[in-house]
Amino acid sequence: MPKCRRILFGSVTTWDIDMTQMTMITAIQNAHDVAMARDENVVVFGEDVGYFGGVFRCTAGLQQKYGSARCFDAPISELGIVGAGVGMAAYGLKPVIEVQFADYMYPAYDQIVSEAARMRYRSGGEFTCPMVVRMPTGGGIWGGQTHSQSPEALFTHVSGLKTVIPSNPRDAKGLLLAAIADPDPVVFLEPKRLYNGPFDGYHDRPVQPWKKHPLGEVDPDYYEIPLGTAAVAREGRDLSIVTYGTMVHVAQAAAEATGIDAEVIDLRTLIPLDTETVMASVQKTGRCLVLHEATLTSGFGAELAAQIQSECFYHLEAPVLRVAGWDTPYPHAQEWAYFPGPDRVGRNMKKLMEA
Amino acid sequence: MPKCRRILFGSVTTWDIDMTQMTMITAIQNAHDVAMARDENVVVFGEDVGYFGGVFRCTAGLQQKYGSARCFDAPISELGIVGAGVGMAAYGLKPVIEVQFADYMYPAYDQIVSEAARMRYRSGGEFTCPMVVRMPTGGGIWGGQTHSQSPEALFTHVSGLKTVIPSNPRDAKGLLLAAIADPDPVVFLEPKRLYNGPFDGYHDRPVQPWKKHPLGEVDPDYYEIPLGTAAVAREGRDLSIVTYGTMVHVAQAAAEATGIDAEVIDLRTLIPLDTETVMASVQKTGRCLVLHEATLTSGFGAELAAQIQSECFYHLEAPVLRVAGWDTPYPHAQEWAYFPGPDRVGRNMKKLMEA
Amino acid sequence: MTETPPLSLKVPQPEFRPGDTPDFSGIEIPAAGSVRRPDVDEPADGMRDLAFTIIRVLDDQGNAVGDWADSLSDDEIARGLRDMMTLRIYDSRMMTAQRQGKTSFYMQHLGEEAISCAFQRALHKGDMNFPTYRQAGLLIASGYPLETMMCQIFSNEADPLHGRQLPVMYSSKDHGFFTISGNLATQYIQAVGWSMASAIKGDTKIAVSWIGDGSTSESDFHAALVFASTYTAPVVLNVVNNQWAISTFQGLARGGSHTFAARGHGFGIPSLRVDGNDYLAVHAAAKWATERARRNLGPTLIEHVTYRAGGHSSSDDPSAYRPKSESEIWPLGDPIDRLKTHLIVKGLWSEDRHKQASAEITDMVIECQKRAESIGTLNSGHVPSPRDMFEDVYAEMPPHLVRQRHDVGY
Amino acid sequence: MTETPPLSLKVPQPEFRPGDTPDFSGIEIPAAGSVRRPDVDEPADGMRDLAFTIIRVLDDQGNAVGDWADSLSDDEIARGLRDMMTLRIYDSRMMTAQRQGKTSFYMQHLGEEAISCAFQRALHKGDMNFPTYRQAGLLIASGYPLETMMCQIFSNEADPLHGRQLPVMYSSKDHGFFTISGNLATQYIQAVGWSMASAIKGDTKIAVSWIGDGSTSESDFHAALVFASTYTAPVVLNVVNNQWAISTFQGLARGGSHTFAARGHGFGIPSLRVDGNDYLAVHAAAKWATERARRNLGPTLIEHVTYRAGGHSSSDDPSAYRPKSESEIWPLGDPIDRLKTHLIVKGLWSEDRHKQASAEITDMVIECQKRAESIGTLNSGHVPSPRDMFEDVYAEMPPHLVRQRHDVGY
Ligand SMILES: Cc1ncc(C[n+]2csc(CCOP(=O)(O)OP(=O)(O)O)c2C)c(N)n1
Ligand SMILES: Cc1ncc(C[n+]2csc(CCOP(=O)(O)OP(=O)(O)O)c2C)c(N)n1
Ligand SMILES: [Mg+2]
Ligand SMILES: [Mg+2]
Repeated sequence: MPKCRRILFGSVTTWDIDMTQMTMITAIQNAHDVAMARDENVVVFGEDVGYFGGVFRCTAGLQQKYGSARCFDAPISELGIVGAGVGMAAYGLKPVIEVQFADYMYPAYDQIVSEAARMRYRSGGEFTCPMVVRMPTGGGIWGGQTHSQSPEALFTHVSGLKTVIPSNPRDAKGLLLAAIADPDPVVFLEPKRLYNGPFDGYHDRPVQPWKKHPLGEVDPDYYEIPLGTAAVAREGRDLSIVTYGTMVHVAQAAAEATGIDAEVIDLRTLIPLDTETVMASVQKTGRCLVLHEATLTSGFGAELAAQIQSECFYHLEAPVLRVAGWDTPYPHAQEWAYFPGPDRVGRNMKKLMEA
Repeated sequence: MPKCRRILFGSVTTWDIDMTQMTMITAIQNAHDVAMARDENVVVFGEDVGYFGGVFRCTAGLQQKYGSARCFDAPISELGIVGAGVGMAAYGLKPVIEVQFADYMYPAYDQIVSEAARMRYRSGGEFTCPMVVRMPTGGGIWGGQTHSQSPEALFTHVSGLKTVIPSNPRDAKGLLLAAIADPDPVVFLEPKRLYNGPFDGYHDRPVQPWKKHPLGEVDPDYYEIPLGTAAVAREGRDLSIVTYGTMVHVAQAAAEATGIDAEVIDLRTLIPLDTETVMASVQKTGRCLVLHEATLTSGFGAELAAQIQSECFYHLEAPVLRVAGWDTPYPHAQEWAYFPGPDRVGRNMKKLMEA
Repeated sequence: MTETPPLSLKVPQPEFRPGDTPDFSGIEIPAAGSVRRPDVDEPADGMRDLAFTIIRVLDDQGNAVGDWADSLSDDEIARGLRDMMTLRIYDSRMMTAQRQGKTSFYMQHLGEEAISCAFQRALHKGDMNFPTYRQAGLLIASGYPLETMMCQIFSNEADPLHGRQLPVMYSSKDHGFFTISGNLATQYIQAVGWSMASAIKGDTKIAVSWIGDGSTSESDFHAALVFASTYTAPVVLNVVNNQWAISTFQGLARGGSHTFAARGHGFGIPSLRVDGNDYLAVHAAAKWATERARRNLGPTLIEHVTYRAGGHSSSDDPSAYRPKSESEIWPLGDPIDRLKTHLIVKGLWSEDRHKQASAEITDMVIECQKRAESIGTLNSGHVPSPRDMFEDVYAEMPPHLVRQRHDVGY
Repeated sequence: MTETPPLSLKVPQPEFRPGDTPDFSGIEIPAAGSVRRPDVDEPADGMRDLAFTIIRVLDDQGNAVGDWADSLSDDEIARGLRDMMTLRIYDSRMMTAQRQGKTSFYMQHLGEEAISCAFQRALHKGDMNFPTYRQAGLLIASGYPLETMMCQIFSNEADPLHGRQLPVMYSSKDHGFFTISGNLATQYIQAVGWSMASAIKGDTKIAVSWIGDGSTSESDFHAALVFASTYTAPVVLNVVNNQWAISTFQGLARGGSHTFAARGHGFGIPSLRVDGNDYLAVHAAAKWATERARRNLGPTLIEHVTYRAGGHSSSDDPSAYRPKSESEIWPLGDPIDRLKTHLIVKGLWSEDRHKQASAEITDMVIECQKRAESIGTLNSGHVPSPRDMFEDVYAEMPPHLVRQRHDVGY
């Protein structure tokens, strides 16, 4: 097992610990396991998550280990799953819920927006909703329009919610544990294209596994990465790419391909947003490309661009440029024309450097 | 009856016609009436809209005139109402549906997003969804968090939808008729605080009625205002206020109060957006304030700011400034501290002029 | 292919509209005491009939009769009468306060007082109600201070919800009263989840959920029945059928089923239909259903048959959509009158004592109101500070809200 | 307050898991021909029993017996067999094509062929199905070209959906097949709305809706039952109970009700339960229910009892959650075998003719596949242009999409 420093509550402590190589799936599964072992109020449920361990295997083995009262299958009702979760959270449990695909969260949207997000506020703090709603997000898996969506902006517009999107196994575990520990509802979006390996957007090249990737080395014990802290995935001086999820890898690939020395900011948490890290980078480079896979219009990139032009107005040498999924449903056969891959990103980086 | 030129399909023709004074409610009711009279495929339903004519009276008298097969009450299921509407639209009818408050659209969100908006695309144009979903929006009526929301950004992020918000009776009728004629699903948000009169945000001053307001003069016959065309509500040279709905009136009041010569753009349609009118104004004034009542973060103002900074970068003398509802639920007793009234808008206009 | 005649849309309509003379003689009302009381562990299949009748204890003379009688002592019954009287007087004061502009909005219980007042008396400390806006009797019967309720109505500085919520959207964890949502029906499935949590923890608390006839059409109702049925959840699922949902009559939500209780049969859930204007019947049914839940026998659905005698809310005028006299001729009578008669028949009460009690309660309510109003009303300006508007969005205020609050001057 | 014991959560589990030896002898299967056939205008109350039995026509010897027999001529039955054989062969070719990488995804019907193939034969031109992904038999039985279906599977340039949809999400207005949604259950209420539209217009078309056992838990199922019941909509509401929803067994969705057909009883909707592996029984039930709809008598709910013999989709391996032998010992047999035996018993068919037909159909399917593949497959690159990705978002392309398309180079 490789050795690495322990990341604890965001601060890096000095002692060495054993690291285990994990995929994003095993890291998430492990986060559940660790959380359930230390807190008996953590319960896990959703469609196919019990006996079978989830269609992506993120909850594999938990029912066998913790029993069917703490990890169980649910009827196919996203409304019911989240609604029951709200009630359980109000009781004092910590439900960690899986919505099978983010595309299927809409039936639960009312319970998330009108209930989970509003409970603390409307009850004057008397009732709360410490719940995590996990959902695989994003495309790149030939899933067509109902297995590829990135609905994060529909959560970031909702006061009372926190929204998290990890880009690698180590972050996925630490952020998920922080989300479970959080006293408020957290929407936890898992880029499904990253489940088994980093993905730089070159879909026609051989698939890379997490094995041997440094961020696939994960501390098997409990640790949190605090919500609201971005990471600098790549340091650079020419321009800043502000992004999250799968696109963190695409942005890095585009930087290599173009030779443009981009600084890549991995937001990790969209709400609360680490504006300091973002603004420091853009003020340093003077140019900013905002990148996400979700549909462009009213995507979270709009919020980022609005904030960045406001905070960095006097530093910007060109307008903030957004690169995103088109304003169409996610198509099946034209997936790679839809997906903002390294070529499209690279083209726009050049455009931005020339602006 | 006052006389006025007829607005027909956006172009202003020269003959004089009789105008009738209407409130936004009677203008909307009249639009339904005119549409039902000329097209027997138009059907109207929703909670309390049949016999009673709607809790805001926007469908009063329609059941009596057109029978209960064309205007009827529906069970309290927003999902059912919109879902049945999707089926009817696919059949060839033109459902015009009322969701009693925009705050109650969430149960129908899946049918709107995953179904109405996607039907044409996913069926290769074989099935379509020419449907209008009307909903009263916005606050200022002491309605608290579940009668005051402005969820427009949740629609503008959805490809396949059009989103419309009128600010006066004349537009309300013309836009609603255009929405009904449109071959695709349209979300039609009606600022409920404007139903009975224009509202400049001074809640402690006497209520103004539409009576005698020039935009309360409405052509009683059929006319459309094309979707995707903004209006210049007030011409000005100092700065541009890009806004819609209730805030159009607040922006004008703030211009009068501050003496800052603001140009006020009333978007009327958010998707498709009349970028030409917006950019022309900002390029002229060099300063832009984006204003809406909805929660700031990821609101439609983010999209506007992102586009404006991109298109007008070299014209802007200061960053685009957003003024909006706070990132909290809409409170009851603190309504006027939440509502972006003329004082807050004025304060920010001054800030923008000084930037 | 045989030719078929054209189809036509059937839209259910109430029998009577303004201008009509209503006549409820067609409604079948079983005699008090005529419906059997099954054992709580009887399988659902065997008691299907209980969803198509009306369980009644109080007969027309005021006697308590039949299997469902005798769930309460004389003292408890007297206290029940007092609870209902308090709720009615409280309602009428608050309606007036709303008309006087002291608050923005109010919703009353006129005619439905028995249901929430009686049900609460079958609950234990720790149980949780998931109410709608028309069950304030749960609070009153559990001893929640009237003055605090009024502070919520007035959105004043003593409002425990800090003025954030619309009037009547109370919340009290201590009194087993879950925070009311302005969105209909959402609480129904939450109650099921709450009760599942109790079962997961091996606790003994149960949940009680509430919904109106009209709101049973919402999706959350279905989710609740699915989850309650699948996990045998320790929850009581109440449907308050007060005949109206704003302007639409119950037939629009009920459709082709004869009753709302019948909805339970699709899920194998034992379902009772009870006279909601009969305090004793409601209490007996509540006791039966809560016992089922406590013994881990699973959910029960109860339809409470009543009539919404007042407007939907302070914004509503029901004379626009139903005959005024409907509430007067409603065949199940008035819950307060009926329980009063019962106590008189039993020799425990008299018209004079009733008048006196009414006056005393009125004084007490006025006293509370004075104190609440002295703290503030919505139109007096003594409302919570805008500073408070930014609290409780999250446990800890994130930077962007700190900035926004700063912008307001705090 | 009496002390009650701790509660505990009951989570339903299937009887058999991998490693167990399944045994279905506990399932009660009524004899073919034993269930009566009510008149179509009989009130729902009188036929409650039909939701708790199984309507069967074909007995173990292959005879068609009882009230529900004889809804089809000999020729029609032979055609039915051919439809089912075609679907099965088509499925197996497409599963293989998926494994060969010619497309991304596939879902088969193994064991469930009778349901969609038989139902379609009770429909008229103009009627509309609102299917799920497991009713391709509706298309086959209505004569939709196999080659076009394959073009959809391959997302090639002749795919009528322009490569936009996931494989198997067909759409054909002409063939009464509504565009399939990847979101479960949404179509269920749409079918009700579509049928209401027909009634509003005074037309004669009816709608037929489809849902899986697991998906009945979704909200749209409830909305559909509410609206169908309230407006007496001319729709048939089918539930295909194939025992599994990916890895969860039907008991998890069904909960305490004995059957899915029982769900209709909460709404006063006549509900049938039918042997879904019996082509003749499905057809007879479909005929009965569609006649009810055509005569404006309102909705019917039909539960089709069957077994999903294959994996959920090409991504699924069912041996992870159920015993492999379950499908073999499934007591309702194989629909193709059963109808074949019936035709043989009638002297209209033989093992040899069956083999020959099978070979002919295979040839025909291969012929279609060759033509479809010659146009293109997902991995061949002959897929619709990215240009097409921007079409049909709206009837007319708005300026922002024109700009975006331009960015892609068009
Ligand atoms: C989701 C949602 N839709 C609509 C409304 C508006 N609304 C408030 S009360 C009401 C009627 C409810 O009727 P019912 O369930 O019978 O309860 P009752 O008022 O009779 O007690 C409606 C339609 C709402 N609050 N929430
Ligand atoms: C709203 C939604 N939630 C979840 C899914 C994922 N999903 C696809 S099929 C399926 C199982 C459906 O089972 P059932 O309804 O029994 O149909 P069957 O596959 O057996 O035909 C699930 C959970 C989905 N497509 N849509
Ligand atoms: Mg009611
Ligand atoms: Mg199934």
